[in-house]
Amino acid sequence: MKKIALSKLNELFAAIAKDTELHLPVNFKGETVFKKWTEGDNYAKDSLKTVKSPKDLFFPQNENISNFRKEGNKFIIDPVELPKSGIVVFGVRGCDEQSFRVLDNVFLAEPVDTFYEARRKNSVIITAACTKPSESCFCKTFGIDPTDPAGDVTTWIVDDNMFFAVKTEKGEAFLAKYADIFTEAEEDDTYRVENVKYLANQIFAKLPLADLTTEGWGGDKTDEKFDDPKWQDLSTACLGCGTCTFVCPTCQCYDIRDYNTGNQIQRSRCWDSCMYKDFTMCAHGTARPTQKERYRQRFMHKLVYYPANNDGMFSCVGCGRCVDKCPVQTNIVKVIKAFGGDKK
Amino acid sequence: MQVNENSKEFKPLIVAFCCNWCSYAGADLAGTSRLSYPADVKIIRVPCSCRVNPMFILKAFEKGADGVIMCGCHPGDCHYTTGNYYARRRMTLLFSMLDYLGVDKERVRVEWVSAAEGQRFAMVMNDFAKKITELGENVKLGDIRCKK
Amino acid sequence: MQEITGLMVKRAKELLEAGEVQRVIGWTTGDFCYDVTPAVFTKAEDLEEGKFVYNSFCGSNLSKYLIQTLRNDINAVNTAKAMAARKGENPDDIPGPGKTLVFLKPCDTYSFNQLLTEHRIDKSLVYVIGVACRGMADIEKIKLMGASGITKVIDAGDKLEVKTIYGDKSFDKKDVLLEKCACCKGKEHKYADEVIDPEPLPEGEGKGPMDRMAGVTMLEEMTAEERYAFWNDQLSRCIKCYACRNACPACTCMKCVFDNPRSGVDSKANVTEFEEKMYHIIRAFHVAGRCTDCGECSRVCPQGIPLHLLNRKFIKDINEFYGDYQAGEAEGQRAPLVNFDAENDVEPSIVNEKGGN
Amino acid sequence: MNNEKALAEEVVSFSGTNPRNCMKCGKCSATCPTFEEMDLHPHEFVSYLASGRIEKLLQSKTIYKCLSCFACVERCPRGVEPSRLIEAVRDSVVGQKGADYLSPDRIPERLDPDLPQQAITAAFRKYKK
Amino acid sequence: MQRIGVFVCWCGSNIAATVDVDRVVEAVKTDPNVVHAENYQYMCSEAGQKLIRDAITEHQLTGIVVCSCSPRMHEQTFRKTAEAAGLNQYMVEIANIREQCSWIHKDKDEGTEKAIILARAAIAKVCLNAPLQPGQSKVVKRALIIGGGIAGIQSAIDIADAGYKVDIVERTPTIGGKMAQLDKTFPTLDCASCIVTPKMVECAQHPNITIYAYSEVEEVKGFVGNFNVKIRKKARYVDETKCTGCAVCTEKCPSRKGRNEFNCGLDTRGAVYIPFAQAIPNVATIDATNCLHFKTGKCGICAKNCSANAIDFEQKDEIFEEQYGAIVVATGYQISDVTKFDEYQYTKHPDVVTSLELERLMNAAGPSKGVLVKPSDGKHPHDIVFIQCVGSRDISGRGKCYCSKICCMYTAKHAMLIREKYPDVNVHVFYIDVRTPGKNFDEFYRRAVEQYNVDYIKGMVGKVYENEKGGLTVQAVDLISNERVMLDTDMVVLAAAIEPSDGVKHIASMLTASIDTNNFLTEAHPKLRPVESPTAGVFLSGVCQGPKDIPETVSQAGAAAVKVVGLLAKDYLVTNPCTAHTDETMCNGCSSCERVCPYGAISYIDKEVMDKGVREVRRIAQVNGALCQGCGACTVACPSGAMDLKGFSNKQIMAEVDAICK
Repeated sequence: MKKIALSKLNELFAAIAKDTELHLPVNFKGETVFKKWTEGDNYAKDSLKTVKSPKDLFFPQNENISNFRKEGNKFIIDPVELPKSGIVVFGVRGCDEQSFRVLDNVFLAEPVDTFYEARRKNSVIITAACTKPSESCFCKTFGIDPTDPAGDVTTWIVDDNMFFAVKTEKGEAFLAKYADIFTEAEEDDTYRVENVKYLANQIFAKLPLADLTTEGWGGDKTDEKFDDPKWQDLSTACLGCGTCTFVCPTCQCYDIRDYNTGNQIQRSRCWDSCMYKDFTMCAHGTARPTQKERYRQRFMHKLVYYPANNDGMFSCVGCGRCVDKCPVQTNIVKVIKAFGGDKK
Repeated sequence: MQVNENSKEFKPLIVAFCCNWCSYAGADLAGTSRLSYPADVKIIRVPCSCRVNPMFILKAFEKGADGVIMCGCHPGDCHYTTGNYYARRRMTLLFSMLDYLGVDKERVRVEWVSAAEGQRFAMVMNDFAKKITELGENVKLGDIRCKK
Repeated sequence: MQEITGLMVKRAKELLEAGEVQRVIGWTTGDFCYDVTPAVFTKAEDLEEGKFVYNSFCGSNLSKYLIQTLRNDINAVNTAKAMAARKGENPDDIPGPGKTLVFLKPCDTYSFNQLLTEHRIDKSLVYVIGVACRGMADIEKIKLMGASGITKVIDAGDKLEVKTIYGDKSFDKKDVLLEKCACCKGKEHKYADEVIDPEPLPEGEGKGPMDRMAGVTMLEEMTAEERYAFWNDQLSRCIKCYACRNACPACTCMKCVFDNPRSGVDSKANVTEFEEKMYHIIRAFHVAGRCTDCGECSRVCPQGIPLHLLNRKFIKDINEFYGDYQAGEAEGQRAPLVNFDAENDVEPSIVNEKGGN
Repeated sequence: MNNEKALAEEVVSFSGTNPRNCMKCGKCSATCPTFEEMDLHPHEFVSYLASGRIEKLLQSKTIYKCLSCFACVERCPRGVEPSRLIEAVRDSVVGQKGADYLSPDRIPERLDPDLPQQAITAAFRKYKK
Repeated sequence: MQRIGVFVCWCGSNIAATVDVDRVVEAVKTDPNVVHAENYQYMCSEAGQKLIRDAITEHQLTGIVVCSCSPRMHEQTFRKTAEAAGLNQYMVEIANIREQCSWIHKDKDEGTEKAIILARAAIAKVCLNAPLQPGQSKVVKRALIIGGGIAGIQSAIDIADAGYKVDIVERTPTIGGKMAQLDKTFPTLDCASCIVTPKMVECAQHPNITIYAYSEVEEVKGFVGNFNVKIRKKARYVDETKCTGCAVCTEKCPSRKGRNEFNCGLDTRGAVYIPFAQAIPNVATIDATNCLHFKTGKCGICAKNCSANAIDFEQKDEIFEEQYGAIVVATGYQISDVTKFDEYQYTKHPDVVTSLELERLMNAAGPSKGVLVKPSDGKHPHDIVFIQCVGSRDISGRGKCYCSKICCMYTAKHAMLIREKYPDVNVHVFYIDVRTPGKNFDEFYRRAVEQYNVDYIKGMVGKVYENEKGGLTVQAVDLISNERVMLDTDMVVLAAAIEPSDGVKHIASMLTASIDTNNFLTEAHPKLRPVESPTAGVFLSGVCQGPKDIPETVSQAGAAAVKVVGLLAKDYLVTNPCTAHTDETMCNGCSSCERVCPYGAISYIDKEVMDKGVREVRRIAQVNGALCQGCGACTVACPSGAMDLKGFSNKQIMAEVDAICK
């Protein structure tokens, strides 16, 4: 384990930013967001959840994927260059870290999404352990240990120091590159980190959603859940606003749009939301004519369809952003509970 | 926006929406009277000023217009009796909103030009083109993808 | 609050049991007291289980729910009739949808009237109970003021007692009001079949402590450059989730122009600064003169953009240019943008003449 | 603009009414109870002020003869309100120092035992600053 | 993909001198939709048109753009050309490169550039044009006249003479209107009754005219060529078919409290009455509010005395429906309320009368049998004062802001008649201006002054009051001599302002015809369409449109009749296909469009709609193509964009914007 004084963090950031783009949570215009680090930015170490998840670092909300134009009666395609490979993402919480793996399963499976791959390959994820969760956190339900998150490197803050533990080869190589900025942690430092983990776990046990389980959910539940009348009641309040999908770290649906600039057509993809009326609209109409079907789609995808295709892995990571941001407070927790996913 | 290659001077792009019954006819009269105004002004014919949707105006700015002017019959003279009254309210509110967003308020204008006011049409267009030329290229209200 | 909730439940049960109404639109509880969700109750026993709540977090405007609920009910009846006809039965034997009971706060009744004016709901299918409201709390504000890990919120008169896993906190309710409640238009119901208000305020009292137009005036007094910077800052945060539109009781189009690829302005994500503005200008314009200033747009914005400042600008302009107008004040009003005054309307050039920048 | 015109305009704006609305029907004078006492009549006041002439009005006795009974204001079909114009001219005269029409020591000789208190107060408002 | 042909006109040197037509042709050829482009000296010439026709056939063009003079000039020409070649005439767009390009620019490069852009915009638009078919709607060959005064009578006779059926709906028991109440007419001084009653008889006897007197229009639905009107025939309690007009009942009626409207209330009449001897229809009417039978259930003297058995106390209002192709509004005027002018003592002193009352006092059939007497004591007056502009030209809120136009002339007439008949009577006229434009009008007025010694005094009267002798004193100022005038007189006559009849507001809203702030009906165009209302198929006749004298009213009535005949002469109306239309799946039914439509062309229906797999009944806007004039106000009022305008669709205009801003 390595350590660094918190006061020297900016030195580390400067060193990293010299080589690679570095993204980390900072307070920007009154909210905490993942932002590209520039001189003067300070790591928002106490913040728990950014408003938007860091998924747009690899899967941006809007991305130009191809251009084409007409010249006389000829049709010319101007390909778009792939994005630059590799960034460092610092201060990722355990839930968001898991979300990258959820997205990897989708975008890196055949056929590989080259834009996502280009961004994701060579990127280093440095996670941050949670010590002060909020009432809407329920990552433990999905088997995440927020006090010791995965990632290439994991960090803890104890008093005035930050501790770094390597989790992967990529992480090893990364730390080695900046070895001269770190000092080696001492033995009692390890105990102090363990103590922080212990205390944090005690708080996690007290959370209102600590007892939430995924019992009754999984890849084989389609037939059982699909026609359940509860969906109608659950979806009544839903406005179909799509906020949940936009703040969700794992929602990965996108739409392709063309824009006529006058000289060429820019084809781009942008996030879409299954909560929208026009989601997957086809010539014949839509397969999900009312909000009930759309609502069901989102949660069945997270808790049934995704696990069915990904060895039982759920595509919810329990970050609680949708719980916080839903304007009418209808969310995945209420869905899980409605179907009995509460130990209490 | 078009840049004249030879002179490199700024040539604004101005879209004018003219109602068919008064202002378009006024523009025709300006032509018949050989009253010149800058070629930067391009006229789009609409049946009535009340046909001009605020979206058209924003669309013009999006695609690179530097100024948009809407012309209609004088209030009280509308061919459809009341069309320009509605247009007047719509445009007042739209312009006020653009100003509120900090966009140059001089880039949009409404003028009432009758079919007999060819001279006034030319004068208005000259004046508007001069104003837009002074303001220069529209940067605050255009889509970056449409810039050349 | 407890008293009024009891009265509401009692009345709803009476009406349900008497068959006067077939369903009740109200609010239900969640996990943390503050996560109140609009819900439809069809059985009196559901109301009994304590599922029905009315507390300081019932900010959502239930008027909007009427549109879809009523339509679903009518559709169900029509489908049943069609089925009956196919089976050779008399479709007229199928009972009608019956009435829906809805609880509306004073500000919600403005939206209700506006929806009636625009024929979006059928008055004969609704039974409106106006419920007293003394301002709703904003959970975002409470969280910003340092409450994290909230487990329970207790409504204690002017105070909110917040219990968290990190200790308890107490807030003055007036400090954590929703923006729309801080600028409350008044506690009078503009439409109601009956009103439940155990302790009515004297007439005219209960308006919010803040000036509704203060924010707009402040912006108007800035220079154009400052305003431009302000809105660029704010609107650049927009993620185009359309929550503002979907929550708005004035945005009830069957198909929004921004969802319609044939409208020429549709888009799903902001690629450029212009697209951010385009959406918000057009949306504000489409609801201009119809917006009751219910504040839902700002309340639901996940990015906290002060969208009400756009709508209020139009309200302020309309009041200044065409005389005071409050959308939803009464049913059947003629909105300012579908109206005119041939003699007295200002010319658009007033925008240039107005002082300042 | 010459001084007279400027003063006339100022007085008009002070009066809050617009003499240009006049259509010269003369109803103000026709209705005036003190018409015979006046050297210049209400309709002339309107006409003079509409054309920017005020010198003669400043010299006129009319300003002290007008009772401010508002009959002309009431009856004018064009909303010109001549008595307001007279009042404005009067104000501009009594506003100047030394231009008092009536001095306090001349009051007693004119006092009538039945004269209401209010009339004396009104007279002072009208004839002296 | 469209196949567009572009035709660039030189217009001799008008265009070609400033626009390089060859370059324009080359430039537009690069547009993928353009399959053919050429230029020619005069496109509008027969040879030029042939060029276009041939190209349409040869290249199977789906649309054409003509770059030439203003569309206001030759759009119709080129539409016909396209039609002749089998192309829908609405697949034509004009790029105005003459009036709006070559004629205003001097630099050839600049002109050419602009011409290319204008051409591209037109191409972008025409690509989105859709073939349109003008609609047809049937014309019902029957006209409705609302109001049976001289305006309505004249319009009815003119239309009926042209061979069309006409119905007159008059709310009072007889037609004839105000003119029947007049004594003489200016400037000829011929007897009003002598000229109007033959017209009334002509109406009654005309095979094409049906008179519904004592009836009112209840409801108007439909549109030009096809109005559906509900008419309420009010109960007269007298069977019109039986009543012979013998007037025995009117004499026997014991109730004498009815206000005699025909004599302006100067005397009373029985509860059963015939307004005047020459009334058409000449049948009695029972006024239920004064009738003893309706009050007490007894009496019935009229019924006992009626030899024709025409009295029917059980009669009820009757509502029937009729269809019309055109409607003429001729609702006329009424005397405005002068009670607000308390300075003239109208309500206090019986010898202060309005001019219309004086008219009755001087009429041989009037209450005093034509002998001029003071209403107060029936004695002969020796001095009469006329006050002009009472309530006219008044912006104080008590009167009307406009000039009533007829008062100057009828006052001169009254003054002259009085002076002629009673030379001992002094007549004074207090005036502000004397307005006498019109044939022989000023001569007439001068005659009153010069030959008849009528005393015209400039200056409005300040007040009128009762003097100690019981007579009237008029206080005024002679503005010419600048002196007070105090005049003792026996009678005062007020020239009260006239105003549109009070029912006109209701009628206008039924017809969706607009009215101005004074309740006069608005004409479609103040200069060019003065007898048409903005609502198609509704025409205006008489004072309901603005103050008028009789000759003017009669000529306007004739003009309205001609417009009606022109409309009824058609079997079908061709409707402009460039109208608004709704996309049913997007319409919210919110009524915004309806509110801005100046023609009342939009209505709503509940309709089953299939939208994205959901079948539901919705409130949908429907545009009546016959009424819609294509202004497009609704398209912007519609927030969802469900309402669009054919020929100027959202997409077309945006395509033009795109092309121009390219």
